[in-house]
Amino acid sequence: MKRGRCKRTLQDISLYLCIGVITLFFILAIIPEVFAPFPENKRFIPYMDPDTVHFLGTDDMGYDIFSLLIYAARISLLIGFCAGGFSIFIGTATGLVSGYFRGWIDDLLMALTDIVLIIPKIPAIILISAFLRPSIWILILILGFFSWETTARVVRARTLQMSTSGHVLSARSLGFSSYQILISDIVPVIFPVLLPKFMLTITGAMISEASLSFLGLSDPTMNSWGRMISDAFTHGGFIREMWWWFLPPAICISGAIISFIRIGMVYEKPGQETMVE
Amino acid sequence: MGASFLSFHYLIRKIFRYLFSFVIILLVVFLLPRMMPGDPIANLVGEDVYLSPQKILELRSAFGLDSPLHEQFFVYCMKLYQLDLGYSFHMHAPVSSLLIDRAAWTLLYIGIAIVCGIIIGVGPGEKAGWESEKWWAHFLSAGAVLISSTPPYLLSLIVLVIFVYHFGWFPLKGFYDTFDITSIIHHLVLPISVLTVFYASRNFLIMRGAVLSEKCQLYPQFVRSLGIPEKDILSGHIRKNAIIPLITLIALDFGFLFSGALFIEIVFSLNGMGSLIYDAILSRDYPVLTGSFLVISVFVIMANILSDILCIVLDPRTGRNE
Amino acid sequence: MVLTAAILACCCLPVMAEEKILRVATTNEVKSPAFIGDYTLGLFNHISNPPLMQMDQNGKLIGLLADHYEVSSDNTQWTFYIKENQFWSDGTPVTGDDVAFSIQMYGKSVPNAGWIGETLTDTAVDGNKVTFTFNKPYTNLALEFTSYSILPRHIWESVENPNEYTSTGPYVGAGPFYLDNVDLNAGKVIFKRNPYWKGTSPAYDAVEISWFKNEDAAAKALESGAMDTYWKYASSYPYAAVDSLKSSGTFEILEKPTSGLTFLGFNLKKEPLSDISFRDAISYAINYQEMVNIATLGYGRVPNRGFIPPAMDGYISTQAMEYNPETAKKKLESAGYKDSNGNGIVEGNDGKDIVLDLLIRNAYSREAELVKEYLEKVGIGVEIRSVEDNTWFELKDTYNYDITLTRTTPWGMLMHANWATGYFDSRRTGQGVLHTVDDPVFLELCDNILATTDTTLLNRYAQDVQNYYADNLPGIPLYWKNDITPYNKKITGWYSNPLYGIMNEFTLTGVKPVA
Amino acid sequence: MKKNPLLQVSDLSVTFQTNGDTIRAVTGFSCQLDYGICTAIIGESGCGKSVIAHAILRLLPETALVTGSVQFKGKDLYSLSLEELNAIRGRQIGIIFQSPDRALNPTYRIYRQIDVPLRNHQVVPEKKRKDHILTTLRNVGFSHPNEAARLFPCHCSGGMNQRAVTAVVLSLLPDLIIADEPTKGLDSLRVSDVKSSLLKVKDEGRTLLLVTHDICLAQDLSEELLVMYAGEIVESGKTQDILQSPMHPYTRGLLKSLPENGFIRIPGSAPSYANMPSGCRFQDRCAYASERCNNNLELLNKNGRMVRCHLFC
Repeated sequence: MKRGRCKRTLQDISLYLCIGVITLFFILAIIPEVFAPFPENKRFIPYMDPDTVHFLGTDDMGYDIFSLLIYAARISLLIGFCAGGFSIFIGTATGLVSGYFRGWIDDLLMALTDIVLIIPKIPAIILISAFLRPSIWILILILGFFSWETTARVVRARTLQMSTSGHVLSARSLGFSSYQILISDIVPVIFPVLLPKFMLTITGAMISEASLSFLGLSDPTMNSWGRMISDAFTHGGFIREMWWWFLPPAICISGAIISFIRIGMVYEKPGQETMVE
Repeated sequence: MGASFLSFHYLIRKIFRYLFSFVIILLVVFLLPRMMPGDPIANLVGEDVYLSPQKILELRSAFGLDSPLHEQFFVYCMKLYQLDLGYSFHMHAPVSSLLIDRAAWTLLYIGIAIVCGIIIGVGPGEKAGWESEKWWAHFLSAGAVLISSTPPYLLSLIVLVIFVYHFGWFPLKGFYDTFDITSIIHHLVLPISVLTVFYASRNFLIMRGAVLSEKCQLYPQFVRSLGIPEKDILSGHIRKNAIIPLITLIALDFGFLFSGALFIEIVFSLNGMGSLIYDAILSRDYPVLTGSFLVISVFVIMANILSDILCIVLDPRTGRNE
Repeated sequence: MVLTAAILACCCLPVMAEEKILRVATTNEVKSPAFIGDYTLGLFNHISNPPLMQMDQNGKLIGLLADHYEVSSDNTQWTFYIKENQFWSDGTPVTGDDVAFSIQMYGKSVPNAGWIGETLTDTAVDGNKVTFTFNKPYTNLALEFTSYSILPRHIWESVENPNEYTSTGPYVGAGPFYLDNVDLNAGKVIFKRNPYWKGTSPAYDAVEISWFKNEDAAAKALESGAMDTYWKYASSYPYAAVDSLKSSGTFEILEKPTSGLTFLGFNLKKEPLSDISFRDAISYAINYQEMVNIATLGYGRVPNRGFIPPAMDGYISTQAMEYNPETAKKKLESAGYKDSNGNGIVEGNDGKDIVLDLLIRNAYSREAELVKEYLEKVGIGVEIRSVEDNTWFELKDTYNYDITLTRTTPWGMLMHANWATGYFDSRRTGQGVLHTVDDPVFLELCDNILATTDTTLLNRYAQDVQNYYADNLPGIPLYWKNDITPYNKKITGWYSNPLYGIMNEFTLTGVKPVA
Repeated sequence: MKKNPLLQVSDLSVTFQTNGDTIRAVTGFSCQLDYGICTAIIGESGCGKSVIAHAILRLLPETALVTGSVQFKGKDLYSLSLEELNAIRGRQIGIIFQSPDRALNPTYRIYRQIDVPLRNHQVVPEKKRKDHILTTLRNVGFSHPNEAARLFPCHCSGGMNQRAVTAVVLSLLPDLIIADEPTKGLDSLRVSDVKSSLLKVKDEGRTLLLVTHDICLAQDLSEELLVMYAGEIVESGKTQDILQSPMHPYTRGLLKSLPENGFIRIPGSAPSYANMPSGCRFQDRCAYASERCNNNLELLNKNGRMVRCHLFC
């Protein structure tokens, strides 16, 4: 008996810890000035080692790495959340429509998802950022647009299952419009699938943003964790083994992503209730 | 009987859908590079060299870039018909031979990584799902979550700094120093292990999730009531149901096999397909870009069709409610 | 019998004796095994196939394959005298025919040598004397011929399209080493000793040039002793890695001022950039000392308005760049750019706020951040637009920007009418050139330089060019820098010239391990 | 020597430990099954009767705490090792699961689902196995067995799956068959099929434990009857006696709620398992409740009939 209780609290602790981490990052993103010891654009002597004044030393331009880390939270989270939300929105809409209406709409939308899956992402990003001014919203649009196909597939599968279930058929027989059925019947049931998917797309967006800045394709004025790491890579951070320059942003990215995944798993409780009847 | 006809019909519809998307992809893959700003001619020569205007015109006609886009597309499709992917002026070689050479190496290091990823990922994932209460199951899944939440290039950078820069156990670049097995192995151990760790942790998590959800179904309980021992329940009944979601993902891995792991190639200085495509993007090498994207798209579509067939064979429920 | 013994000796000799290899690290990547076609291989093949002329360490042109040259009075006829006693690596002697054939071949089939094909009318060979006649005068032909490697005619005449010819080697060469193997998968090019080389025999049996995809890996290869030296065309060893290299104790640093620099270019076709007083105000807004500290980590100095660094001959000292935000603001006001609506940004004569579109290539993001901060301090708005290289070339050529950051290379500075005129002359096209100045005074100055080879006249023109830059500021140099070339203390005899750094014949025959 | 009964359950109680509160699903259940007779357990859904079925074969998850003993042919199942238990499971005691659609493995054909347990227990030699399966399928009501054998569960209707599950259990020729809600969710035509197949099982002389809420089915098939309410036995005895003259108020209420007896509903609803009232658990729904009812009461023996109600002590 006792073992059951302690396992449960272990799971709860990890959940509360992750929620704590996410709220911390959000606070940093909203009001970085309060926490950052120095303003974002204040420069000191480059390549200083960590000391009491600069907890994480300074980078090649002399910026204080600790303050950069705090200011960078805003961009990374913003991109992660907006791109994740955008891609979930498209994915769910496509999945619902193609799963519910089936027929040629389903084929068309699924063919579209295949195409988006296969379109090579990097040239498309270069193409778009060359035509439009590369700003944070363009990046969010691009990242969002290139990650909704998995969501669409999952939502479509669930909608297909749902559309043959009893209460949907009965709703349809009572003359509810498809829109009402979709919103009131199918979406609430699909929501437990959406939450982990939403978290996964957020992490996917954060990872691709970091990777894009590694390739030097993201806008230099946006200071994100990914860009800090790629600056360390291109400006001697690795060669001088300044681990205090590239490890903290790496830990922040992984920490944020783990916390998002952990929160997404809140629904995924291996059900024991099959037996108690 | 009705069931087999239904899935056959379902498969045909799927194949039609893929053909339709292939035609669109052919168009997109042809237009995308050509719409990118920048002029491939300029990349032919160095940064400081002076190109007289009429020399540029001469080159444009040699490239076939002077005719309007639809004509170029028509010519491209005709040549494609005879499996001629065109000639790359930047790489001074026919595209097909370029792709074959680079694809061979990429197939080597990514192929091994995917296979190891399956071996290392699926087995333990299944066990971790089956005995999810054990401490090692928690430990392994926490590790897998940690790995799949770090950006790929970051993990390879950290591995590079520790094993190559700091300890110097592994060489810095290239597929080999001298073309022999020990040198190739010595060069490829690190990139392959980084990739394997990634594929394995993803397979582990998905397999664990699938076994967990299958474990709570009623049929394992019924089989247990028939006196079948626990391990036979896992291998005999749960595994076949749990493997289904993983099949589409592994099929996609094989599909994107040829796109190469760009980050691994940049960090470990390997010239596989990934860097071929990345260089072609930067130097606007249209024939190579279109050729490689086309090859990748064909492989992804074939992988999708294969995974659909496998799904129908393994799970009779697919296609039933189409 | 003797012949077989000789062959046996020469092929097994290197195997028996411990083969001494000189290893060079670089980040210039060879993309394809095309001897003529590949850009980077074109940089390396000077070792195996020496061009006619080369540059000595102070930038003066001296003979390489050719001993010396003569120019007709009207600068249309150039005669080169080929050195005696030079042999290809397959034993056949080097003759005038090889030179004539090579130059004609470049003219016919190599894109960037199109100008030879268009203007070369006649080539006469007389023993070791080769005379080229052009239909228009050239004054810097000797300089151009430092980059065209001379190829063996008896091998290349059968090649139908030399620019597209690819083979992983070996290639026949007349230099101290011949190109033995190009191995893309191993990421290296191997040169083997030329058995028929009559010059001072090199201390090494082979030279291996390995390229890395990123600078850190190259620097680490150097520190770990896997490589003996580092070479990158027209750029220095990464400044950030110098300290850790020195701490490794096995390396000395060769620091030489270079004519490669980073400058702020203006789109002179657009308001308010075309206004000299606006450009002059901007020149006072930039903190040059901080730019030197950050961009070159101190291996550089504050530039002068004359743009041309002391590393180039014909340099004259002009007024140094000065950082004084107050003067910049005053100059802006006096030029009519006032901040009437008080939002901290000055307005142009059209009344709207001046927000300059700073177009840069991705590699310049650090310098761009600094420039943006400096200009905003004096009231000029800046929007940074970072694009990858190819997009930058197109947007720059279509003047789709206000200001931009770009670099000059030693070779680029000598291009066209020398002294960086190639970058500004609006009549020239090319990837790295801005072609923004169409001021007739400047164009006429360029034509004069191109029309003469008289050195005293050229020096005067050099002064005129530098004074023109100082007065009109078509481009503001951010810093002058020194190129760092690390070399292994266990090896002596390094020789570096401004064009190709250590990659020259003196180094390859001169270097030897310290006893 | 008196042959010990086929199955002797004494004082079985099951409590579940789920996030914080403990659920006492079954308290103090005991019964005795003799060879060849059919016993039925009836009660509202959720009164813990299915838990008993699964508890007998130790199929409950780890979070369940089971006390009491289950003697099968003299051996206590809860002290057996897993290998010994597996030898009994299916081969000697078989449970016909409740929701057939979910009880069958979706990715195997019906033939294989029967074949795997057969091969595991070596019930029938290799060459005779195929027609043994086909005959079992015919017995449970499949008119064309070899066609049915090739079907997948998802291609069959609810009724066909029910018959398939029955076939899987019967093919192992177990001594004791526990049928868990065999008629749940089936239309009347299928119910009569189920009844006829269970009757056939009784004729073969196998012991049957019927867990159902369908009183008519219990009436037709079973000799012994146990009535359960909120995890406790409230009344047990001969089926015909109880149905003619129910003693416990809950049993009377149950019978009145039958369609032929006027469809009268019992007021109120079953108490929640988390906080069970002390004493008689039916008191707040019972018409004859008095303050006597809230002190504990054992099963009273009224000449062979057991009843747990203060009215009779």
